[in-house]
Amino acid sequence: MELELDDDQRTLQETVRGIIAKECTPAFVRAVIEDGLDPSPWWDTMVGLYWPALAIAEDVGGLGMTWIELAILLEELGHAVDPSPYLATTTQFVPIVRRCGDAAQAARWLGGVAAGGITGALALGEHTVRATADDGGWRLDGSVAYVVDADRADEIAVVATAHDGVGVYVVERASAGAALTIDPIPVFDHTTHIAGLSLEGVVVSGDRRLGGSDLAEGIAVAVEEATLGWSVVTVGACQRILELVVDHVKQRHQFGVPIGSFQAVKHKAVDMYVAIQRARAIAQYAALTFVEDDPRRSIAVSMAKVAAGDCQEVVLRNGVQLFGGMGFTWENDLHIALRRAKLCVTMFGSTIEHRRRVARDALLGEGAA
Amino acid sequence: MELELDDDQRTLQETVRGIIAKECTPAFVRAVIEDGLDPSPWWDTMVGLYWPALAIAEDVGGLGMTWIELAILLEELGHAVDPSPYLATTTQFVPIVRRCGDAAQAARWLGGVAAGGITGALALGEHTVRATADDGGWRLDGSVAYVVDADRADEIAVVATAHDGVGVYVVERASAGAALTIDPIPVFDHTTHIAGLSLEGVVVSGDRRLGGSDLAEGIAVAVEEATLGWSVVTVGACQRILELVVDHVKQRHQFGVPIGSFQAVKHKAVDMYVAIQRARAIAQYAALTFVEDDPRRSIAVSMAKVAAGDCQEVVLRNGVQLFGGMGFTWENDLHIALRRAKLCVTMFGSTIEHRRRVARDALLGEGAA
Amino acid sequence: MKLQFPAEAEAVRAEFSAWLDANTPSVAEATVRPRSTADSPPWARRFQCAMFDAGWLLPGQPPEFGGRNASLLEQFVIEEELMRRRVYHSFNPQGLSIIAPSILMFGTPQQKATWAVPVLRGEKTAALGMSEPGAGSDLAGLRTRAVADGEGYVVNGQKVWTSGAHDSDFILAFVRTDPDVPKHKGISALIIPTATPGVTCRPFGSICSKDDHDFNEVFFDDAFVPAENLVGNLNNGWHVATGTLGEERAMLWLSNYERLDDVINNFGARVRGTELADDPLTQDWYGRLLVDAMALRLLGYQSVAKTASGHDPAEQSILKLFGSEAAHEATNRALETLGPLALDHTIDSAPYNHMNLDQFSASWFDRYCRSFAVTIAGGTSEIQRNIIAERILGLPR
Amino acid sequence: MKLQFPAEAEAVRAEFSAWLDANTPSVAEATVRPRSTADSPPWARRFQCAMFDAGWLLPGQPPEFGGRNASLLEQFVIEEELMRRRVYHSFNPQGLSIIAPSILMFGTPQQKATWAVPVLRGEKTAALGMSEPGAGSDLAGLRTRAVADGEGYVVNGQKVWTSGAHDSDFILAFVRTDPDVPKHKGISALIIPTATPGVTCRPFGSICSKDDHDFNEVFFDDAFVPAENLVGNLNNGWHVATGTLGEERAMLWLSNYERLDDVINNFGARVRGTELADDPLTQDWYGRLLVDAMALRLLGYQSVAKTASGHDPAEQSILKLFGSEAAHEATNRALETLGPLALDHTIDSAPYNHMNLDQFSASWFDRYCRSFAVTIAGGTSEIQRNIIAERILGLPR
Repeated sequence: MELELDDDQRTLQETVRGIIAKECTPAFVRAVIEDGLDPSPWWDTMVGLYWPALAIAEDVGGLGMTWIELAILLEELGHAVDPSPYLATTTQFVPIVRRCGDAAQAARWLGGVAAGGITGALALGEHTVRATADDGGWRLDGSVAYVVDADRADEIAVVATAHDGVGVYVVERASAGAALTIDPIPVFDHTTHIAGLSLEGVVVSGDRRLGGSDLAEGIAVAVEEATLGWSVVTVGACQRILELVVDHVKQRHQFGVPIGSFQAVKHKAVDMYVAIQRARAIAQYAALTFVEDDPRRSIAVSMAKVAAGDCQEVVLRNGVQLFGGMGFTWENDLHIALRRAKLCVTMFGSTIEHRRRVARDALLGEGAA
Repeated sequence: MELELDDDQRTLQETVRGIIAKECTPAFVRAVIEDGLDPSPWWDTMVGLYWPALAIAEDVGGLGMTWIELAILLEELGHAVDPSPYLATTTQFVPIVRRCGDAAQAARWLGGVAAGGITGALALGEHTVRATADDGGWRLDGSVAYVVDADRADEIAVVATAHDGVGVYVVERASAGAALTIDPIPVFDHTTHIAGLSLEGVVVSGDRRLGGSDLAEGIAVAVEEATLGWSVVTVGACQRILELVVDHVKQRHQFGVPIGSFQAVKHKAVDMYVAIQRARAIAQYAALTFVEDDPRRSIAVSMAKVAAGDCQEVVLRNGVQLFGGMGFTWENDLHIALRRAKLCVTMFGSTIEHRRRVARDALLGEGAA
Repeated sequence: MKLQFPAEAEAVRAEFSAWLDANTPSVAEATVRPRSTADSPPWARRFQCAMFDAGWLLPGQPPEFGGRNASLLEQFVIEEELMRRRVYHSFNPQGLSIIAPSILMFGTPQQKATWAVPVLRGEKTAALGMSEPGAGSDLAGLRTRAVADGEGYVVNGQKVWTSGAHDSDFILAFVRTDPDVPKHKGISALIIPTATPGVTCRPFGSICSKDDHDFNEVFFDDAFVPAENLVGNLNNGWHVATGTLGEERAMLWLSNYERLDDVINNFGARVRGTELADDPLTQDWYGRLLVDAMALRLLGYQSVAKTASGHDPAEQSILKLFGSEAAHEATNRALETLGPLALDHTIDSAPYNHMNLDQFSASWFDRYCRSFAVTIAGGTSEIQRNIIAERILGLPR
Repeated sequence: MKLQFPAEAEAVRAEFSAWLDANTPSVAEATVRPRSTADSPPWARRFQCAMFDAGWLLPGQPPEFGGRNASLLEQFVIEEELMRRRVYHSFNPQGLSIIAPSILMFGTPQQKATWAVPVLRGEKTAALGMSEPGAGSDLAGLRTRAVADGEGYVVNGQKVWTSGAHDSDFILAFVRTDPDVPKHKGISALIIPTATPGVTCRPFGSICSKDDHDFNEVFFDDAFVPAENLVGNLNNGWHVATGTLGEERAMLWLSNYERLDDVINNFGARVRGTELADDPLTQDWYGRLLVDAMALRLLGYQSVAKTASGHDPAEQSILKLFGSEAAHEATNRALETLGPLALDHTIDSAPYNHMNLDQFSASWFDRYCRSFAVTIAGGTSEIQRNIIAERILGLPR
């Protein structure tokens, strides 16, 4: 196996870090949280850098890179606690369109994302939204809870059930009018938008029903991409916490010595480090399974979610403990990364659910993993 | 709540410790393990001290003490890794006879234990042994796995199912002949006897079927006593390990200082200590629920088993780790106590099962706990 | 051994229970919430004063100080009954439990009348000025200085983590009055009114919210404090700091027990009747929580009994370590188990409990965050482990 | 990044795989088990010699020393293939992997011919004399002394934990040759035949069994060792001790991976088709085990790749810490989950695997006990954490 980043990937990583250090600074993120600053200029900067286009195919205007490069970017964005709509657009909306759309739809929406005109979201309402044929188009009724960026995405891909089975319908938020109600939820991570969606007779035209062939499989894979996205972001946020903690324990003195010289402090920091290494390695592996279309992909994604969930638990527990009182203040950036990392356990399946999935595959399934 | 031992109980504890220190020494236990020394003289000593009679009612010749006193004794026996048939006789055989027998049977077998003539075992074959009426007596057929002391107890109380429901039949091992096959299992704790039982037409007389009224309840409570017995013994074995470890880390020097001065060592030792305190407190509480016939008894016993299981896990992991290589030798007594403590998780329900039972009672049950 | 308390203690509990039935503020009355631990709403002040007058407030004290000379066991059942009902005797807990008792123990009659009794009667609130930037758990290292000057002291320096200072009437501050003697020997305790010129309280937000203002930085800039405000002897502040909590220490574990009990109740109520109640992995940690809570209660009772019978309770560190770690674990598991249901971050996203302090009725994420505080404040778990290792297990320093 | 190995490495794997198909000892042949790590049964010696002759034994060495000058990546796929098949190249692992390579690196041509090659060809077995009573993890503190005397050295002192010494032909012993210089500077490496008068090997039982004789105390009582048995320069033993394992260090994690894989396979086989496979709590830890095993493999591969491309692999401590802790956790969970099924303590109570070392095919309790060894031997988890904290995170000593 070759699991090291190659030179191009390393260059990308360095570039991304450099730009984030200048454009998505802790002060900027804090202003978004505290003053309600609009993060759109930062999104526009990313669009200008073709970041949303990164993993979109070249034939629809993207850069044609892979999940490896996307993961590099996502980890850094997690590290910075990015307040933009990048995550949902690139790991939720783009995958569902790519996996379920036909060529025209890919050109329209993936092209739109790549060109920078569109942000997107994914609403999984397979069991809660009904689609009915309506004069050449479709009418959507139902509700979906906990949709990332539903309150700000331009396009929301809604998974719904029609008479002929599950389908995906792309709703333009701005034009849906009163038939679409969006209730933002005050989540504990102030930089992530999550909202509930109510559809009462939202009508979409026929060309907004994704026209790919194996929709069930397409939706499943898109959900896997979304899950991996959260996992990678969590690793980034945890890495940030480790860096904050290591700086702190080197500087903070007690009983006349830096507290980083105490064994209890060292060992807790090491357990954080190991948990991050473990989670990052598995996230990269899962990203590789997408690149190589490896049959272990689905289980690899669950493993990545498990490792990210385990990681945030150790990193948050030890991180706050090692910061002591200093980590307990609003001024400290610790809690900003902590909130993002903790969000991981609430989205796209808990650690426990994914862990059982991994085990069931090995103990009860075909043993493909 | 008064949860402190009173003066009499403290005196009993001191007395028991003194006698064990002289009679059931590490060298004696080691000789039982290594040379196959017969532990009977030690059992005879205990009989001479009326220890088997401790918690048996005075009207059948016992000392009439309670589960508190029994627990004091059992913890010290766990500490010493007692190789005698005390545990099964007093926490398995005695309870089943007391809970399920009539007055005459109590006088016969409890009196027998108290007087020192009898050792006993309990074979739970509710679903695996069938009892059929046979010429005024009963015929038993079936098998029971993992019966403590089945290979050496004088009397084995076998739970079996007859046409009219579950009953308890006291089989005299020596007189059962070829109809009773006992297969000792080479368990990892060399001081505990466990055997499988096969009954092919074992015949017992009618007066050997326990004649109490509410047998199902009686059996359930007897099993709770057996479960608590294991829990208490585990606490004792864990306490022994803590003592060995604390002595070791005070004496062992590395890098010029006692390793007990390293924070990582201290913190591991403290976690052992806290786990033991937790398990002992809950075991005492469970013992009290027997004394006061408190309705929380059944859940208290499960809690005690959980706390003992949690305790052995922390104590064994940290204990061996703190001993380093020295704990990895046969000469060191550590493994003798370790084997006894580990046995806990294999007998009368796992930690997990009891933990779920506690939770189910609170989340699904009447909330009696 | 017995599972019941002695009859005398139960009689006190019954009497107190009847009193609470008649006097606890109603739901309608208790709507205004405090904004810090030194901000006591009027309804809470009224109730506290009623507790004082009835002798239930600090039951171990004599009647003139809000008590009834109760034994420790009686104090304990009173405390336990309050905890069980989630009724708070004061919304200025440090004033009630540390500062007023310190002044009662070490202060002059005038200090008792001017500062302690008003705090007890809910007329004043107080904050405790111990920690300083850079000193952390190490009280001996504090650097705020008080220099004798005519009829008093001039104080310069800075405190931090001073809970509720901005809402308090005065601060009981520990200051260095003799810089030339080793560490803890030159420390004194001063009552410093927050209105004193040169005293600036700057509250700052906590991990929970920018607007959760309880912690303060307090700056002393040539603040003049009259000599009569010295509590205890000059340079004897170390005794004031360490001697305040006597046998009441044996009841500190109740606050962690309350945290555990809170998760047991609120999480239980949240999942009972849903499929989560049937989930083996939920049952696994919830069962552990129930066992932890029971163990804490049992060990806590033992510690109270030992203290009551005159033994030295070396176990406070165990109760602190065990209780706080269990509380953190429980909130973490609850948050994880509830998944997206735990996302919602409004304060009323958890069941509302009458008179509950916010840290117990907050969102699941707030509870999770606050649970870190208990493994840090009042001596980190690491420090508790050091203490247990050295004092109880006898391991070398 | 790729999920596959380079084609050249896969070609080597294919060639080796074919060779193993033809040459691995049969089940019938491999019945005699070794009694210690220096006791190689005749069938194992024959197989080891065949590996030597075919250049698969130490593939990084030249052909005259059992190799083929293979790259690290090629060595790795060979090692991995052996691991995957549970085929052991030697039943004297320390002789093969540490002692012979040390002599090949630091020894004279005569030493190579007399001691290293016979160990490689399975004709001799060897033990490693490092630890001493009281020295533990602290090699610099060793006290066994060798004093120059005519044509050699007279050795006095004691070693402990010397695996397989009683079954070995010689010991590569580290001894103090200059007591007057600091710590590690006065140490030398000597080849000491166990038949030397004055050398006494006393094997002792392990935690697993009184009769599990691998560890030895070795006493040197005026034992004379000829000067020609000095390996490397006088007082240069520290280099021999630390320099032996070069890039092969990057493969040490495979043994812990094998432990994890062993629990995955054996426990999986034990419960598949039973209700335990459906139990959520079993699935919870088994799922963690699968993730741990995958993570160890991935981190291990990364470390091999880094070493192959010339980077300094500071990650060995991570792999050791993580792999050994995961292995212990897995055996503990398996033991607990199996309950009474885990009681049985006979060696064949776990599935038998062809050619498996006893530590992998032992009872569940034996596995549990032995899993402690990996968190202790070769540097405890505590020491690994110190190393990672200081070298990787840059925390102060």
